[in-house]
Amino acid sequence: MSYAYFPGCSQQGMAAEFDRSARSVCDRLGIALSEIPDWVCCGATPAHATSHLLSIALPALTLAKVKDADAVATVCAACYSRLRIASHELREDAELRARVKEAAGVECAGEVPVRHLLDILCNDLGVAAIRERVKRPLAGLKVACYYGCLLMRPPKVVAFDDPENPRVMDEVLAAAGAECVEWPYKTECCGASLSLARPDVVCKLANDILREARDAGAHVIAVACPLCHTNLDLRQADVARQYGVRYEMPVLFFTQLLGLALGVPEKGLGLNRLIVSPKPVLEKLAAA
Amino acid sequence: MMSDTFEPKIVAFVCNWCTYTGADLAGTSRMQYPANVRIIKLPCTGRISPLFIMKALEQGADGVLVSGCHPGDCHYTAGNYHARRKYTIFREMLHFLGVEPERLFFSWVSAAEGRKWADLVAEVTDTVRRLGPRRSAWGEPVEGIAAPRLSANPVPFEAPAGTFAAQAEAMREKAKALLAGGEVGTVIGYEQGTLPGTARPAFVSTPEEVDRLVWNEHCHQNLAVYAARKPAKPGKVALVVKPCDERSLVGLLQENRLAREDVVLIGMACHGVQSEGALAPRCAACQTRTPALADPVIGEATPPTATADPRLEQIARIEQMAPAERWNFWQGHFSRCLKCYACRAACSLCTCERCLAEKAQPRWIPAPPDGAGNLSWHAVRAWHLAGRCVDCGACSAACPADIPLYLLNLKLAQVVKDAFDYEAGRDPAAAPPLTTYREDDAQEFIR
Amino acid sequence: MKLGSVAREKTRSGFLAEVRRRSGTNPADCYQCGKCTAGCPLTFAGDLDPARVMRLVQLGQRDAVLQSRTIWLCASCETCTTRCPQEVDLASVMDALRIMAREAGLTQAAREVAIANAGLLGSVKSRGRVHEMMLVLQQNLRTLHLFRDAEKGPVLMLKGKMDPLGHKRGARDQVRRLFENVARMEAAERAASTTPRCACSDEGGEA
Amino acid sequence: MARVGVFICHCGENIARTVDCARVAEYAATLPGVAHAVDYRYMCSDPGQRLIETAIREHGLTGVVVASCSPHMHEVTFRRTVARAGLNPFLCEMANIREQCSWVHEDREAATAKACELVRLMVEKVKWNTALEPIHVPVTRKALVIGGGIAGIQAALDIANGGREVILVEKGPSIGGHMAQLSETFPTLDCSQCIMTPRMVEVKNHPNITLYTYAEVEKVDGYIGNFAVTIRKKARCVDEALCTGCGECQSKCPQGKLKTSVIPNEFDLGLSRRPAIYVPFPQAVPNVPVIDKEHCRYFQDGKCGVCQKVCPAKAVDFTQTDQVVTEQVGAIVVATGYDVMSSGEYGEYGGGRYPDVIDGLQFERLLSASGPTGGEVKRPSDGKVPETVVFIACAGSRDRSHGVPYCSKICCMYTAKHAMLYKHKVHHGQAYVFYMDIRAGGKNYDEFVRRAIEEEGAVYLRGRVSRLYQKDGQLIVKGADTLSGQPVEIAADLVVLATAIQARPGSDALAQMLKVPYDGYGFLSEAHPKLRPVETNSAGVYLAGACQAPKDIPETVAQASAAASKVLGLFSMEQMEREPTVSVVNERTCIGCFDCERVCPFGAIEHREIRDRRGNLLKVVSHVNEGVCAGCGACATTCRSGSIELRGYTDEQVFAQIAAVGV
Repeated sequence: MSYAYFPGCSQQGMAAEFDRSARSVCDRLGIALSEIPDWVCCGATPAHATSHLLSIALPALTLAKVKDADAVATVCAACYSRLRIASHELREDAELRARVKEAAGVECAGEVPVRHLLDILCNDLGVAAIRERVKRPLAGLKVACYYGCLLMRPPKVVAFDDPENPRVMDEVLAAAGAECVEWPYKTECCGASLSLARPDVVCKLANDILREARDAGAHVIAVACPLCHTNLDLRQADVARQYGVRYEMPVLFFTQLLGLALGVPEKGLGLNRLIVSPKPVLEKLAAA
Repeated sequence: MMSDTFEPKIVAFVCNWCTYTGADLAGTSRMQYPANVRIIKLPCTGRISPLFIMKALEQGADGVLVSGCHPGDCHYTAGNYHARRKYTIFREMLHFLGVEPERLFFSWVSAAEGRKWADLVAEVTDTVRRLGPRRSAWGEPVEGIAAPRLSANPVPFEAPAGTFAAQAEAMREKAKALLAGGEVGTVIGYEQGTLPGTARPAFVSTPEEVDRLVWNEHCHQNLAVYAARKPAKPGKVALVVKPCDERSLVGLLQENRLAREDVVLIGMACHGVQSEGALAPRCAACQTRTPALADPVIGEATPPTATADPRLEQIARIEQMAPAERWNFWQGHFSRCLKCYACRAACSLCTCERCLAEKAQPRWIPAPPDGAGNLSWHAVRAWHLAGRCVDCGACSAACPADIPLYLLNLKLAQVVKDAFDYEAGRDPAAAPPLTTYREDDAQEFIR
Repeated sequence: MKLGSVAREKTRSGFLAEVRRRSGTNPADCYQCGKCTAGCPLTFAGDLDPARVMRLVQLGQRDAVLQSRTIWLCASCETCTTRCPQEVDLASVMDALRIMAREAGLTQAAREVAIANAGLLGSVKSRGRVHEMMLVLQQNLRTLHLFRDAEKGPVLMLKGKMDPLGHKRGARDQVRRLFENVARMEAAERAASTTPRCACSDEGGEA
Repeated sequence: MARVGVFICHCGENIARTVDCARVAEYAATLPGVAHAVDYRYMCSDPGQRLIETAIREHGLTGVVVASCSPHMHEVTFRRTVARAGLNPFLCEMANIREQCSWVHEDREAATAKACELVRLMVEKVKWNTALEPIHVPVTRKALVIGGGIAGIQAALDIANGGREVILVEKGPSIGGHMAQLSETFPTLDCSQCIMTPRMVEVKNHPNITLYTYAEVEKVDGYIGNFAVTIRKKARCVDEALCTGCGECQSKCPQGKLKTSVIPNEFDLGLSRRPAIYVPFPQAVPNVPVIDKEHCRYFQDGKCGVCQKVCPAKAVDFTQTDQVVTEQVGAIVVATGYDVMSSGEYGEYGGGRYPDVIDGLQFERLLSASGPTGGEVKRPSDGKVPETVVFIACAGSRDRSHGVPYCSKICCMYTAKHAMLYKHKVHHGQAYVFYMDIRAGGKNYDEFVRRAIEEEGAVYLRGRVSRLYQKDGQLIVKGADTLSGQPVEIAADLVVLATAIQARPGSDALAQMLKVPYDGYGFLSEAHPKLRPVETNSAGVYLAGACQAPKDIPETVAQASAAASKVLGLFSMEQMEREPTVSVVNERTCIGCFDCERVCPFGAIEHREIRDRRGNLLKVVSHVNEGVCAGCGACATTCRSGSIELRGYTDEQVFAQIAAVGV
């Protein structure tokens, strides 16, 4: 399988460690990613809240650049959702295809499937293959896998797992030796698209998620979306201010955790870039 | 009715349970409507054969109305669903033949819809009155309108070098083996025709005779026509088939004309066949080049090309004609018909022992080979192949009068595909489209 | 909103039809079970709960809906769409309402969201990709929250998360043309749909 | 040569006002083949009818056309009239010159001209009419009832009490159905088993009822009055004749030890365990155990055999095999009932992962005195008495996205009952009910729901629940109350889902066997939704209870009695008479493509083999079973070779009418 890789804007800035760790992990696992040349932003929520045509035409511009790949691979849940929805609508709707052609100046029939890295890990590679390559199992580490909203919703178009109780990330990290806790907020929304405009609102949602993860006994939260990550990691200070609770809960990209288990050097994972440092937890684990 | 205005005669076929009762209700409610409609009552729309519509037109009706129970309300559960499918196709066929579609009306009128019935009759009468009398009798051309002609653009045919000879050799070997094996008594294939550049069906029953068999671009006949006939020699029949001929077999299997194990199929991977020096038009856009049912498949097929089917262009041109032109186009062709029934004899799916054309009591099709008789015959022939014709072209090839029968067949195949998403001769397990229905079949034409 | 009055029928059905056309889902399918309200993570923050938004759409209360804060606070998490027993795509309805509100100039209820959306798209338009740091600065300037999240700046810089020069650009010319084309096409489509034709005519039967 | 008589009725002024009846009669007399034409003031009056009778005799008429009102009004009358004069009734036709002529036209000229034509159409038709004789079908006066729930029991008892024999077939080891599982019934709160058990015993003891439990209908051949039914009696491995029902075997079965048994008790819907040899519940009829071979040690590894050793009556017989019996019956009542959708269907309600999320039927068992908790409400996970219970209505119903789009009809009522009974058992407990609408149409039904709210303190919240999850031994329920426009969160100890009522799995296969249409959900279809609610389009097959649609007990019982009365009506004659207007196949020209069979909605087309004198098969052709054909004519239209005719509406008759329009 060959994958055309779409990193997404955040993975060049705030969440560069997501991109870095994803590449390292894929490298270790023998998944060949080739970055789509000159890709453009997926438009995220602002695009579809502003113009339906724009929200399809932007991803179409990128998708049209994909040549000779079996699938488009994404890491960010939001990019995944936008690209996948665009490709789905382009496939279904000939009239939309024509309008997109007029707007974007490119033809795109949405033929190359858009996939999320978790889907690829679980369904193309398989957890058994991951388990074989684990060098430093994450034994004793309790992880709350947080999928967020866009990875599985709307299920008719994007889901590659049970939308109410997804298991893919749990299975991948279990293969890495971690203990994934059962907790109820796997797919609750963190409000990330409002992060810029309404930090107050977002803080409440982040607090709920952090609380539930802590109550379920998790040492860390694993995420698959840079927006979720910013919200849960960076906003812990605001949560402490607004709700008086200090969680000190490290929030890691699932690729970082998987990378640790596969023996990727820390530099290749960007652990130092996290606001709430995972060091204490990881050290305690290593000592145990 | 003694006034000077044209008073049309309109025949209404209605079901007993809904529309007839609805018309009674219009009466008990004393709703007034024009006196031009003559109701013929039948138990159910399922009993209202589309051929009744044709019969009414043949007998001079100016307009025809068919009405029954709303979907879901049929007294017999599903009669109206089956009828709806039949009307969908038949209406398109009459339209294609040049009958003005404005003269045909289809509706659902329930027993409670007296008002709808009264309004419907008023509207139908008014519409037909405005159209005026039919411009010609059934099977007669409209005066003063030319009969347009169509030209075809032949697609050149290039036979791939060497492939035919190798295939022919393998086919003969297989035929010999089958005959030697004893189970097969007759192999039906092709042999060199009387004229150069032709081939004709050959029946061989000994391994020695097999050397007569040929395989080349002239083997256009559909040998499936012999599949359902009782062989003269004991033992099974083995047929040399192209992938398109196989579709006939699928039809025959669906209609219980034979069982798959009754016949051995020697499948020939196809490169297209020739007709009048060019690629046969039906081969131009053919996508099925490799037999699917056959026991052995001999050779490798030439991959399908992206050529458009030239006949679709012809159909489009007919559809662009005005109704009277279309009518005259067909009358022009049908006027040459000799009623020789070669089209029927060549058709692999015309398997009735007694054709409706020969039914004397009552007479469905006027016997003489004149305008009315010819038109009715060709309409019935096409109608009976709707949803069944596999586009083998045998009828047109057999016609001594060069009537382009394939156009009518192909048009109806298109209608069936568009309306019911069904292609004849593809799936032996599929229910033929006129023997089944979906509750949500389209019904825009029914008011 | 005038309580106790359903919008005049033509206005009501016209609005309903427009929302239906733009969202690709039929608001009339909503039977007010409230499952969206129950599951919406942002019900607490909005002025109308999602089921109420749907109800007002059904009643043709155009102004009340387009001026509500809720449509801007929707995070597009699709929980409602996923669980709706009537298969109403509420998230698309919210998108359609935001677009309609923006066109009507009714974004006062949640100015900061509209600004954030415009900011991100502006960044995409000029660079082909988002520049996060610029986005934060712009947002604070435009909403006059000059020092919001200011304390995070140094931390982020330290962690290498905010790099003023870091972001690459992608296919700028193509993207700029795309934005222009979309604007032109949508203006033309709007003009075509507001000519004398009754707004409800594309749906038929409602008027 | 035809000799047709035409009789024009004035209907007082009703026809004569706009139609010149005398002129119509004059015109009719000129038509070829008309031997006599006359008009009269009231043709349906005694003197009018006598006029027809006399004319038939005097003129030797071979056909009669009465031009008057609609045939729906008086066709029967005039057919009887001609029959009295010795003419076959099917040689009489009516021209409708009142409802479809005089009443809808004002112009006397136009109306008279049309009346003339309508008469002409019918004269031409009647010339082609032939004498038809009613079809007589013998009736086997014995009924089969499929399903031993309350519907089947009621139907069987009613038929048996009407003096006819009944075979009652039940799939499970005991009759009783879902009603035997219920605690108390709405709206009267009478104990379900108390009213059910006497009926079950009556079935067992009734001389006219043959009861086959642990048996299934395998095949149905034939048609109304003459069905041949094949029934498989599965091997119980316990001899019904010898067993005394002492219960020794169950109590000694090593698989049934209270602590160790792993076999879920179906009757308690998995809330308790049972032995491998068992009677499903104490009041079971018959009170004879059955061996569950999948879990029996003897059948699994050949060891054990304890039950056989302890049985004092020597009734346990491991060698017993299935028995197949064939029964002849004249009518069939289908009463196969319903199932509830599993509470695990909803991912957002835990997808079956939470033991304390149960369905309504399971809650019935928790409430029942004979249930796994002895009637104390204790939750499955830890046996704790729940202090907060959330009931969720419409869990799967009215949900086209995740469940079924229809309303399950009974949930509103049983949920109110559940809330009430819970309160009766746990006085300090609180019940919350999430609902969308309350559908409580029925005698004393709404009062019942109001009582639950007003007197029993159940809190009704109008809204659906979005999701629920487990936390700290409780279930966090996130719902909404749309009346106040806000989300609601409740920490509950137990959640009861009123899951959708569904057709029994396999009901579609049974329907196909019986040739009864069914809907997209597997519910069997009645012949007419209003006027023929217990009949089906398959003559002789009747419906009772929830196999047709979700129903409560009173409705089910009413329909069962209605089905029984239909059966008894059919059985009141030794022979059944059917209209002779059915299809007939010309076997000479039929080629056996069986397209007719595909379009026949009644399964009336049979295959008939045509053989020569030596017995060689020549061909297989269609044959119409006159007992089954309803006379719609779809087959005749579909037959390409014109080999099928519908009597009374033959091609000749239609052609004659079409030709008569064109004149």
